[in-house]
Amino acid sequence: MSNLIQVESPLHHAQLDQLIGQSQSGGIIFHEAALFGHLNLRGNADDDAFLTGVQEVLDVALPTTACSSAKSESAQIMWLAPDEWLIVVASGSEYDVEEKLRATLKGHFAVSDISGAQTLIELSGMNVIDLMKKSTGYDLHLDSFPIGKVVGTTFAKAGAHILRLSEDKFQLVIRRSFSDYVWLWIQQSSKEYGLSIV
Amino acid sequence: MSQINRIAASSKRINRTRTLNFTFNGKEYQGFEGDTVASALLANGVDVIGRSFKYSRPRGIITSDSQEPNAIFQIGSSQSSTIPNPRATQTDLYNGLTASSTNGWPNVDFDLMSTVGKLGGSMMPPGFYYKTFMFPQSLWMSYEHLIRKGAGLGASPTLSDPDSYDKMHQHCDVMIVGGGPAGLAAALSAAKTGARVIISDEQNEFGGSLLCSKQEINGDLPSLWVEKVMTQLTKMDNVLLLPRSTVFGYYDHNLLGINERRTDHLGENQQQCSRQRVHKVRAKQVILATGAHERPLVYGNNDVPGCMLATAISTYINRYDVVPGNELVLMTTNDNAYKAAIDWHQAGRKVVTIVDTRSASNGELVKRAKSLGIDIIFGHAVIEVSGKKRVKGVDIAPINAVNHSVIGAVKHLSCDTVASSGGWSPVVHLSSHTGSRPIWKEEVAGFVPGETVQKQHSCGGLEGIYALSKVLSDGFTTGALAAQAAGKGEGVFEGSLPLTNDPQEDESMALFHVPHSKKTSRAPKQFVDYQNDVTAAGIELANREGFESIEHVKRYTALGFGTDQGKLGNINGMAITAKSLGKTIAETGTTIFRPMYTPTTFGALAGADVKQLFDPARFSAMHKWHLENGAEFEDVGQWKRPWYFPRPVETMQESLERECLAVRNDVGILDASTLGKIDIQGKDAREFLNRVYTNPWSKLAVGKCRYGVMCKEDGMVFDDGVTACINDNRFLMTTTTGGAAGVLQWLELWHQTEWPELEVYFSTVTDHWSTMTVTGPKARKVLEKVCDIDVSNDNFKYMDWIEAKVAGVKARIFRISFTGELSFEINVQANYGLHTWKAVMAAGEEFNITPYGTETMHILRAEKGFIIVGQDTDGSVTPQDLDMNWVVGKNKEFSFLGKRSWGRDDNQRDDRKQMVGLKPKDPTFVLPEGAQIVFDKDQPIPMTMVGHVTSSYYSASMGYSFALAVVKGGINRKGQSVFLPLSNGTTVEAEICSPIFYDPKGARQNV
Amino acid sequence: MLHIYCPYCEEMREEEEFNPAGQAHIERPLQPEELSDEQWARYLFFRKNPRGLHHEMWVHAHGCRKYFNITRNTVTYQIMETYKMGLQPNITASKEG
Amino acid sequence: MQQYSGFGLLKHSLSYHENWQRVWSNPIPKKHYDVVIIGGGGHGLATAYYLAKEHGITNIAVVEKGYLGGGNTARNTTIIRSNYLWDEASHLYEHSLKLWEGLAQELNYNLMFSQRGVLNLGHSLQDMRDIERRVNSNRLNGIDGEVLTTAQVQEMVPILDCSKNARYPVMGASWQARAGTARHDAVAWGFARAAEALGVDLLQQTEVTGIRRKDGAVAGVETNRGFISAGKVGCVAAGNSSVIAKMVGMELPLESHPLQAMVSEPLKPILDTVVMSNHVHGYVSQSDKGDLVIGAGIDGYLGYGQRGSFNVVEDTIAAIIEMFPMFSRVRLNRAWGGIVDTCPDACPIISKTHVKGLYFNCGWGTGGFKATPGSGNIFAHTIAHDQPHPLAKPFSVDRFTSGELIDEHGAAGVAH
Ligand SMILES: Cc1cc2nc3c(=O)[nH]c(=O)nc-3n(C[C@H](O)[C@H](O)[C@H](O)COP(=O)(O)OP(=O)(O)OC[C@H]3O[C@@H](n4cnc5c(N)ncnc54)[C@H](O)[C@@H]3O)c2cc1C
Ligand SMILES: NC(=O)c1ccc[n+]([C@@H]2O[C@H](COP(=O)([O-])OP(=O)(O)OC[C@H]3O[C@@H](n4cnc5c(N)ncnc54)[C@H](O)[C@@H]3O)[C@@H](O)[C@H]2O)c1
Ligand SMILES: Cc1cc2nc3c(=O)[nH]c(=O)nc-3n(C[C@H](O)[C@H](O)[C@H](O)COP(=O)(O)O)c2cc1C
Ligand SMILES: [Zn+2]
Repeated sequence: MSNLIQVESPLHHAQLDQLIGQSQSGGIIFHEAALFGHLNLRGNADDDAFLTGVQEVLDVALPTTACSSAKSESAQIMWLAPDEWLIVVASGSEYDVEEKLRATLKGHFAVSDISGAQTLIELSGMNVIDLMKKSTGYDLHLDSFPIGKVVGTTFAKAGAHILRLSEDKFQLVIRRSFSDYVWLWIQQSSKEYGLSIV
Repeated sequence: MSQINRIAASSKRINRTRTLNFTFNGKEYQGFEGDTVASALLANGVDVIGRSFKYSRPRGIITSDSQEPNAIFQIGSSQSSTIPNPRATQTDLYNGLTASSTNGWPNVDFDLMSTVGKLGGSMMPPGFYYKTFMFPQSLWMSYEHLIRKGAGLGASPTLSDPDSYDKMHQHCDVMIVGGGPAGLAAALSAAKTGARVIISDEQNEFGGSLLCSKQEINGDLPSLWVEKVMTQLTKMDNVLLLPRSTVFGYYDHNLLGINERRTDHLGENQQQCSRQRVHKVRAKQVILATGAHERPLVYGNNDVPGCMLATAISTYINRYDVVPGNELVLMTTNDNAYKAAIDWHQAGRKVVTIVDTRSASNGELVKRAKSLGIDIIFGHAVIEVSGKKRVKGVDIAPINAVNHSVIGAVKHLSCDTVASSGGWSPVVHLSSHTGSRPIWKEEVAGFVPGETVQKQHSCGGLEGIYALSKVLSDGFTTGALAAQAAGKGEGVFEGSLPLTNDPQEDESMALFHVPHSKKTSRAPKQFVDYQNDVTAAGIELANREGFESIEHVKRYTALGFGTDQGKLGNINGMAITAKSLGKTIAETGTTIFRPMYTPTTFGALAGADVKQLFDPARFSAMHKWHLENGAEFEDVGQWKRPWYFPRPVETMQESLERECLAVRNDVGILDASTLGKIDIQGKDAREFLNRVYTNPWSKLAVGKCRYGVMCKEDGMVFDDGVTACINDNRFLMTTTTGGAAGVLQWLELWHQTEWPELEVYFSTVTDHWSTMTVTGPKARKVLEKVCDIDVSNDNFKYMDWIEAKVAGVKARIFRISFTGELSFEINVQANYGLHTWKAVMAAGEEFNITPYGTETMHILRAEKGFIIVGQDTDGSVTPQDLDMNWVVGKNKEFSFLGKRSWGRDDNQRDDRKQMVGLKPKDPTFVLPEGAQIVFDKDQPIPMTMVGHVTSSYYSASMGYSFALAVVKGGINRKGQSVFLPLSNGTTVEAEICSPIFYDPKGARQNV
Repeated sequence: MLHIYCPYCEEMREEEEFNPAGQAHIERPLQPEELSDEQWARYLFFRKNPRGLHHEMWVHAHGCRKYFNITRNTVTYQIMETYKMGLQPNITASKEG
Repeated sequence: MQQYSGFGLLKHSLSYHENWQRVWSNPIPKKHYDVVIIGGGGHGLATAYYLAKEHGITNIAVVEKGYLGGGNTARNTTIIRSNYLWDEASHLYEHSLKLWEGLAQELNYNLMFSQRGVLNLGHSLQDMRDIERRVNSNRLNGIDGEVLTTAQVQEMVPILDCSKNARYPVMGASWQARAGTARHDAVAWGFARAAEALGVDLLQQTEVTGIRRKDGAVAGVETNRGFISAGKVGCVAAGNSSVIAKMVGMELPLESHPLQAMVSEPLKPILDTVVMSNHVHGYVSQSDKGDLVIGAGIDGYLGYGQRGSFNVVEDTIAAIIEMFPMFSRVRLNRAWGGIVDTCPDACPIISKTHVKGLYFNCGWGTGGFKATPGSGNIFAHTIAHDQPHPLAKPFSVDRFTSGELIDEHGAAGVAH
């Protein structure tokens, strides 16, 4: 038995690595930010101890405003619900972070490692708004969807959390079992613009 | 020149440098870029374009827009690209277009059915079908078969659509429907506030009625003003312009559905992008600027080709440089329609006369017509047209509209074209879609939008405002107000209004039905709704028979049922009804306008959600392996699960037997990743489980697993699964594959709404874990090879779970068994799922490890009497019915979900259907699943059924067939015989037995 | 298609993100065993089902997964208010008229 | 009643159709009726007809707030079948189907009852088990039915996509040959005409606004045209049943939801049977006029607006294309909605109430058109005898208390 441990992201089967760079001119630029550590955190946002505890571990205040996000050197945090957050950390560090959170937090809270459950997709490019308009009913205008905002909504027929990274760059959190569907959808919807994989 | 009706170039919309060839009914014609199919046919002097549905009368083009009832074609060159029923007036011409009529056999000029129509016509009043073909009932199917032969307009494609479709979600402050003067003014004024504006128009370019008008704006042709506005709007990046885009539906909370036709005008096979796109617009404010439709007049033989709407005449002349005839008679109730005669005259063709139904008018247009030397006869009407395939002449007569009579001598005039105008009907369709009823406005003699709860405005023709200067100022004002309501601007339009002189117009006459010297019932047919051959006489007959509600009239006569949805005829029909019942039009009211405004392509409505994207297909991390290893798949919910793994030349049964035996004798492996998994954390997790499961959880120790059953409050089983105690505050619940989302929402429901005081959180971890079941007597041997800890029975007992490394990967292993064999359920983080699976496969090779699918899993569990919720249960089964009293907590403090319902009378019956096993008398015979069970095989039909087979298989390991079933009172009937009358007429016997067939003591899983 | 304000996400979202969850303010009896079968049936199955104002639950299934209440007119489909679980409506049929 | 026939048509054509009799009149409400039926839909009109015909009660008014047959009767996809899962339901619907088979002659009105057969497709192994179970049960109940393989389905409906690469391939179907469709309006009109001929007053534009009681028994109905006294009152108001129930302080186990249907533009004949699929959720038949008549699923929220959400239309059309890819270029002409009164067990309520002389017939939800004659027939019996008709017994509202539900959700999913 080989000792090499094969780790495979949800989109592994799409063989994205072989597609990288094949098309340069696409109006849609697609990137799978594969294999990050994902933690689901539940807790009471009115509990100061909880907030400071999380800040201590993650080095950044927990975003408590609806649909907001925060970022530190080591973690990206997305508001999912008044008592629920997604924490994305470097691959492998999720165990540490989970342990630290458990050690630091008191009272009623929950942490679940969901690193295998989902993947991050980054969509950008000249036509990214067109693609997004095809895929989600959420209003993408900067007034309604400013940079840094994260919304839990639908992406085609899948659920997704969408974070705006810049004016023309979005990050999608997609469930593993839906990732093939989302990939098919993106390929189909980008046909008229061209799709570049990076 | 073949385009005999094309006049000298004046419209900028027709590009004479691009001649387009097309065929209609097999004959070749030419038109120009900018033509519609209708304008090109008229340019070529084609009169008969189809036959009417019921009477098969020759029909010609009547309108130039969405109201067209006759020119409904079959367009497209192949069995896959053909389009049934597009309207020629709304179809842009492209090179190579092929069109044909949808009715008319053997061809439209000579139509056999017309003979039938003529003979049968008088026998086919409304309600005809209801009154005949009743005897005998058995023959109706034959009659129907014949009737259906004549049904339908166009034909469906018979091959799959080569095109694709898509959708876009749009959001805006102000959505404007209609790009006529009102809409354009509103758009400009709203956009200037910085509001996000979308404006759409169904036509291929913006301008609406201005495209066929010559009334000057700022001293120039109106089209120049349109161009200037368009230039401004195009430059603004807060404006989205959607030409060729029909708003087909106005839905609640200001959602509009728009169908943009992206390639239809370019020709077939334009596959570089979607053919059509549906925009779903959520607008803060909506402005409807949909204008008004001209109403035709209803007179004898008004369907003979050459009878047209007055505006259609102006449109064909001014927009397409086509004069659709030589000698025109115009019948009008108003000044505005005089424009058609003036346009005709100025195009150099003869206006025979204008027949004005009013006693007099001194409006400016009337004066202008006079000054051009056009003959005008007041107080008269065209009461009847002569001609069959083209108008040959008209009978005109003086009329009294009030008492609906002809009051003088009838005079015959020769002509080949009759234009008519009975006034205008505001296009209230969209405003009605959300449930608002239009209201009759006497001063405009039309219905206008009524009260609504939507954030909606209307302006221009839709409000019955027709004078251009007023239309424009209304548009500008409404645009500013709507923007303000959306939070943009001050609500006033700042710019200067364009200058335009409205010709002074005298009052119109409200006339909906032209009298004839004969009674309506005996007069020549006066068509109201052309597409369904609805006549004034038919409507009056319906009224006489008691169909008085306008909705009854519609349903009895088919008024408004056609593909134009009564745009052309509805108001006339309603007015005729009102008159015949002695009511006002306001009292009679309208029928309900509903989506679609104009017909909308199925493909566009489905968008990209077709074929493999119809519904998401969900896959586990090991899917690729399954594919490579030849799995057949089963759909379970949205998941694709391996069903079985056939080897070359194996039948399915052979595969199943091989897989089963491998598990019973050696070791098998199943991908169980699709099971729902919920991470439950918090100090009250245990209590929560006590409340939602039927069995108790208070004593489940850390490191242990337990099977649980969930019931709805009605006491019926709805999910089951194993839950493991991770620590005192943490449990991992598993659910059925199909039930995963539902169970999570169920838990949240109870927590959020009833028991928020319980400290517990739920998170789905279904996708996080890849789960593989390694099962069979050699399972431990396999696991030992890849696992870093001692998995002996001493160290790792049945119903325990442990953390360990498998193939170098952190794993949770559960010693639970759904097969009855020694089993290990290995869970690893899904990114390592495939790796681990492969490692286990490699380790198991020497032990004949065999991948198996859901079908084998079903057989193995059934041998053990384990149920599958949804297969062995159906929403009417309690745990007691399943003989699973052991899973019901007797001493739980909290009255857990479902418990109370078991106390009801029906649950106390001892003849409830209960889960049992069945052994067929013939041990090789597999009972069909779904077979019904009776106690007495000799009873007559209807039989008393006492249960049915829920699961049934041949067991390779036991060597006989067996089944699970529910049987009335079955638990106490073990050993008795039951009978199963099968669909092939035979009846088989089986014996009721325990549902646990294999290893009843459970020894094998415990080793 | 409704446009619904989620009081937790604090903004309007499309109906497709939500699931309707029936009549609001139905409390589970504390002692089910003490209820008669009639009373239990009433809790289980019998509903107001009004033509007009209705207080109903929805869940933001594709958003924050939270249940909340809305007051909606079942004829015009107008939503008059949205309020969090545990709160009482401001607009009721009696107050409206 | 004027007799209708082909010969009559010929005769009337000679007098330019000027002498056809009215099919119903517009009577002034009488002060008192023996029975008042609330709701002039198919079920209400059938109830009145059978009361008059079979029970000799002719002093009856049908009170309809709008126009006759304008509720769900005007809005349904007209599918008629009797292959229900549970005995109680299948006996009820089969009773109805048998009545359909002779109804045109009985009413002297061609209802265009077309026994073109109904296919219920299965797309999963569980679908096929459920189909097998239902068809077996039907056969033993004396109801025709067959389970078809994919190949047989393909042969019967060549245009159906039966390929394996469909997202949800067709695995087979149930087939009921005697099932089919009928012309919905004609059903209401036929019953109305026949009822009026037996002396029933049809009061249109008459809305019941209250129910008056005396000593715990019903005394009559308040309407927008005044009080009408009545010995017995039968409520057959479909989607509005809860509104009527509230008038006597009663709640019912009902929810009223929007259910939509839609039609394409008319097409040349292309589909000869009714095809239904619960799994992909769409069903379709082609009317005698040529339009594809398509049914959707209900909206999950309550709705009395007779319209539903657009996304349901989108999903339904996508499902139709999934089954019939060739319809992609066909165009949708009109979509509308009805208000369906759904019961927790997807079965109707035919019941006496705690108010003496007040009866309810409701909860037919998405599937009551097929039951029109049967429902009227047994409800008439129930009213006339103040005792449930044997077929109506299991459908009493008491079943929600006893727990004796007839859960048609199980195998039928939606019961169109
Ligand atoms: C879109 C759709 C598709 C359907 N498809 C099918 C199908 O394919 N097959 C099938 O079998 N069934 C189908 N159904 C169900 C079927 O239409 C109904 O179950 C059936 O028509 C009910 O008939 P009814 O006479 O009880 O109700 P309705 O026809 O609705 O009649 C009830 C009447 O009561 C009147 N009323 C209500 N309140 C009052 C009051 N206060 N005073 C006076 N009158 C009142 C209403 O105006 C209405 O006319 C469908 C329903 C819909 C909406
Ligand atoms: N004097 C009269 O009697 C009289 C009568 C009627 C109209 N008019 C003229 O009509 C004009 C009224 O202007 P207006 O702007 O109100 O109407 P308009 O008819 O000029 O424009 C309406 C536009 O709306 C579009 N439209 C309608 N329904 C649509 C839908 N569902 N989706 C997309 N587009 C749709 C039409 O294609 C059309 O272009 C004036 O210019 C007036 O002179 C005069
Ligand atoms: C079986 C059936 C077929 C129908 N066919 C058509 C049709 O061909 N054209 C049409 O406009 N409407 C058709 N309708 C719909 C009616 O126009 C109408 O929308 C429906 O009866 C609901 O009434 P409402 O829209 O007035 O509320 C049909 C309705 C039914 C039930
Ligand atoms: Zn939310």
